[in-house]
Amino acid sequence: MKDYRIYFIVWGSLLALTFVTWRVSYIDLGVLNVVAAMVIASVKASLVALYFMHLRNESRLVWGFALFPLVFLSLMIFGTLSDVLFR
Amino acid sequence: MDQILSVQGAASRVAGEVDSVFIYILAIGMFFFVLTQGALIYFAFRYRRRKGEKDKDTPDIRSNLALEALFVVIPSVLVISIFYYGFTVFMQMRAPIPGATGIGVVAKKWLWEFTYPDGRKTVNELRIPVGKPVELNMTSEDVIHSLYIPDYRDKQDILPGRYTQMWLLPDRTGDFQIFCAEYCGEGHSQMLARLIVMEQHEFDEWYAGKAGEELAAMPPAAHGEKLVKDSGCLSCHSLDGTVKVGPSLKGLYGRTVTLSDGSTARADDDYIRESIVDPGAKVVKGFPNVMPTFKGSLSDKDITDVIVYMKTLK
Amino acid sequence: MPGDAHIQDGPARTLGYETSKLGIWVFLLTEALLFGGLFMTYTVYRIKYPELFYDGHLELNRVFGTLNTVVLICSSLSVAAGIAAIKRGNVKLLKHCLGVTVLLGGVFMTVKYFEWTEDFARGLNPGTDIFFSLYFMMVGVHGLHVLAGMGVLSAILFLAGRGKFTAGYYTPVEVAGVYWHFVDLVWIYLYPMFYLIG
Amino acid sequence: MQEAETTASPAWRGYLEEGGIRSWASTLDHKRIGVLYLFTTLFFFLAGGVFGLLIRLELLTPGPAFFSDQTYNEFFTMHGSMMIFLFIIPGIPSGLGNFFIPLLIGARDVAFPRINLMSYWLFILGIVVILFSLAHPMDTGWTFYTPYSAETSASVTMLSFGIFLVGMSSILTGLNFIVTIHQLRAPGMTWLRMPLFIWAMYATSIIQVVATPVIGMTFILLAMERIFGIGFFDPAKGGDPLLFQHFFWFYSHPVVYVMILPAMGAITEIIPVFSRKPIFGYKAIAYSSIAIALAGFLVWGHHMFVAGMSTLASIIFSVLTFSVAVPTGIKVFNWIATLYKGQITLETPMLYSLAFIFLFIIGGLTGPFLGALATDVSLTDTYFVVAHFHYTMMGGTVMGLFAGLHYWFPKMTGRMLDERVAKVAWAVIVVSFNVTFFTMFITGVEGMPRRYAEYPAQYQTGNVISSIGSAFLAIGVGIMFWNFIRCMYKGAPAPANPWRGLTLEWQAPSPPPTDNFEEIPVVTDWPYSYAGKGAADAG
Repeated sequence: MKDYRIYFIVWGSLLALTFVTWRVSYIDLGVLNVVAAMVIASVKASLVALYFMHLRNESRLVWGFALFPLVFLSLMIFGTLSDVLFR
Repeated sequence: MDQILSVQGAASRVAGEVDSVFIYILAIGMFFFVLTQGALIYFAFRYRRRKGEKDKDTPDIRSNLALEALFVVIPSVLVISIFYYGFTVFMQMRAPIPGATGIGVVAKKWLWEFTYPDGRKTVNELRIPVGKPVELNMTSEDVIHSLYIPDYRDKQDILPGRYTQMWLLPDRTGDFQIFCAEYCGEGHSQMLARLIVMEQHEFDEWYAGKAGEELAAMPPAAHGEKLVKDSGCLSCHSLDGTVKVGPSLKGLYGRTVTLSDGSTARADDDYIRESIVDPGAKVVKGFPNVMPTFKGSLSDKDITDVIVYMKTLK
Repeated sequence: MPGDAHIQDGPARTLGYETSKLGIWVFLLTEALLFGGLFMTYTVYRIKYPELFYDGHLELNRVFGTLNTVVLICSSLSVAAGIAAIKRGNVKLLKHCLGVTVLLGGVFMTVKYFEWTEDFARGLNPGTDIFFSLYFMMVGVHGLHVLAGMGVLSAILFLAGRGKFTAGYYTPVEVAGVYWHFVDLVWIYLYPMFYLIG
Repeated sequence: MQEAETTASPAWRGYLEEGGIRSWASTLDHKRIGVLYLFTTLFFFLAGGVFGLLIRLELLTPGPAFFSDQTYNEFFTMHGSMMIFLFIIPGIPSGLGNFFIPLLIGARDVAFPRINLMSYWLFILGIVVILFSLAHPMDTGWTFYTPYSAETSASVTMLSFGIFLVGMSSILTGLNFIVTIHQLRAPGMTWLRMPLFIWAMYATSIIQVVATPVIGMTFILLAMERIFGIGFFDPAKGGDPLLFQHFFWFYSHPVVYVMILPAMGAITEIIPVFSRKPIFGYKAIAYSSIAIALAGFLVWGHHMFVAGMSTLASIIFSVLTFSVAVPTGIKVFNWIATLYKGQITLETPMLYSLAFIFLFIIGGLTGPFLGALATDVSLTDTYFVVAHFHYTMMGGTVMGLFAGLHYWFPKMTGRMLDERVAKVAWAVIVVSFNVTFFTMFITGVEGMPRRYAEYPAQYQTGNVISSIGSAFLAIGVGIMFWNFIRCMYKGAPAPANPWRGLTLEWQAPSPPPTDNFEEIPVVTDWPYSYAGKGAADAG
């Protein structure tokens, strides 16, 4: 029953975090709004990946393929920003 | 050396520098070309299996750390030097020249329009004085174009909705080719212009408008002909009846044409004037609505002269 | 790297569990980059036009967005529970869980339908401005993935009904589940990007 | 041939034996799928080649000669798009890769045979959609730069969907190969015992799965711009046309390594076999494949130095561009070092491999001109670029493909090629290739821009020479294909291992049976032990 319990805890945390991010968006924090929203989203995404998608128990190879796109995504974004922001 | 690299040779200050970078890379390239191709051909010949030769015990060479390190280090050093050289010259090319005269460039399908500080416009012809820096401030009315002057070794894309710049410092007089180097559709290869670099006094004379007065004194039909040739009309409209992007001008005047909405119109003075000022108003059936307006670049008198000229194209 | 050399055993056509898992993760890599292009566009234009994004996000209906977030999170839970069930051989629970997930996917799409209807009625469409272009593109592409996920899970549900899965063999369930969670994961980012911070 | 064994069991019959369209269309056999890909892509090589010839025909004269400017623009667009999307990208990876990856790693098939078949049919579906788009032929060039592509009357939307489908097929193939290489290697085949073709294909597949989705999204956005008027690339709506170029080159630069890496892999297999000597610098070649694949993602901006990109970005991308030069150089040096003190026989596969190295060196050495900022500004969008990429793509990739086709023809068909005819074709192709494309370096340096239907008369000499060369090139390719077709039916029966190679595919009969190997081979060594005793064993 351990895995069911973990899933429910993760589910509860996800709902709680959704509530938090929703409330925070009504408070004007300037740039911090964006940071807060993206940090909370990343925590939620990590929970989904680690527990629901079982990344926690996967081999290093699968970890590699799971993190690989992030490298390329940041490459793509920073490469393009090096143009767009400095024209 | 100039003759090897270009038809006319470098004609602006930085162009010579670009050629030096070219020669530097060429020299490194030639060295490796001779080295690698020489080794390739020599080995293939020297170590070939001769007729009737038995299987040999070839040496079991799997790697050689020193040699492989050399393969990494030498090219790395050389490419870094190439980058650095190319980078320094590029910074010179892209550095604004203080005190440069600003000339506006509008690129559109498929002609170039140059606007001088006093507001005068030329089409497909850019006249500048020798030895004086010029800043081209360029934008496009439709798609991406690119202003390319082979003899200046310089090129810059021209985008809609944005200005890009190019700095020219001509070091000798002459008549140079300007190409559009970014594919822009049907008339791409006819989107040409001339860069005419003149002595300062000649330029001053031209700029003071004496040349313009001479033109005004020309007979209307001759003036009209010159306008048609200089304004880029011929990229799309032929004079001999061949259909290009737009209808041929031959025999157009006075004819009745079918428009894209099915109605007809007689190509009289008013029609032609409207087609020059507001080309999209009445488009002849079967042709794309791509002609740019010449409002502002051709005066009323200019248009009248063009019409006079068109009457002669029977 | 040499440590991961799995040695094949018997004919290659029997799909191993590990092989399929690796396959779906490589597939998710490409999915991530498919969305990645849109995320890049979002970043570029958000930096370029902050006001446009601020004004735009006020036009969107936060209630629908939040509701859909909750719906997807619940659907993820039910898939995860379904996989836990089939690991124990409980096919019945698996079928219930999958049924709930597909249903929640349907709820998500229905909410989306009402939301878009409302948007269109108010004259907001993909051509309105860059913000709405991005909104409709990203949410639309995500929606297509939800539909695809519903299709896959329905197929799994059908196969489960025919008794294809046991405690010893549930590879397709696991793979489909990972895919569904990914769809959820993308929405977790889209929700604040459009509804909250704009 | 292995007549006695073919009757033993269905799985042990030659893979070509079962006939009928249906058995081919629904086949899960990686070899058959590979053959289907080869036929399809080679067809588009010939079709794209015809458009290339039409381009050269028109360029015989400075003015309009045979076709209108618009027709010319459609021709070069068809030439580029067909060659790139339908021939050169899927050619070696999906064709030779499908056939030989499982054979070279000692597997019975790829990891997901059904997905493999599906990706072939997606490819065909994509082609059908693309062919429908010919109703309004494309005139955008293969680069589809906005805003031109967003407003032209050609059926860009339809074509976008076609290319999206072809891209999906490419992704699924790459995915299949990655998993296959990870999971299905024969016992004992560690990473450092893998043939270098496999290393190259692994690097290729990584690029395919990472880069292709980006171009898929790019084309979707382009289509949406045309359908719904979304404004990401439209300056009138606040969009940025350069963003399209970033998108496009984020895919299209790495993808040139999808084209060249498998060709490099193929000749890396061939050179040691015909030199009877171990490959020099195995690890360096293996790791440089991976390095090229990864570095290939860092350099896309070098296509945009004059596009209006920021100076900072230009500098970053220029310096990163040179990071690709080093691993590429390593490979060339190692191939040449492999020849040293070998016992070289010049059969056709080896001749094409040597031609590959020769032409690729020229293509490679002209790269720095375009990577260095100052010279790129001058040379980009001229015929210099056209010459450069034809030297790498045709001189490189296509020569590598030809080398691979000649090398593996006996394995694929069970028949030997006519060596004499093949050598004649080789000589004609190599000479006429240089006549055609080397001239373009000179016209390019003289300043002739690309994609010009009409050009100033001063460039005519160069263009006429190129056109004449292209005619002979066509003749050479024609002879080669004629040789392929004739020998497919009439060639001498091939032994299992005609070239005395040590990689695993030569342990299977020619042509291989459906399940490839009677027993999965156990690998105890790397496949390049050609020195000394190893050479005798291979006989």
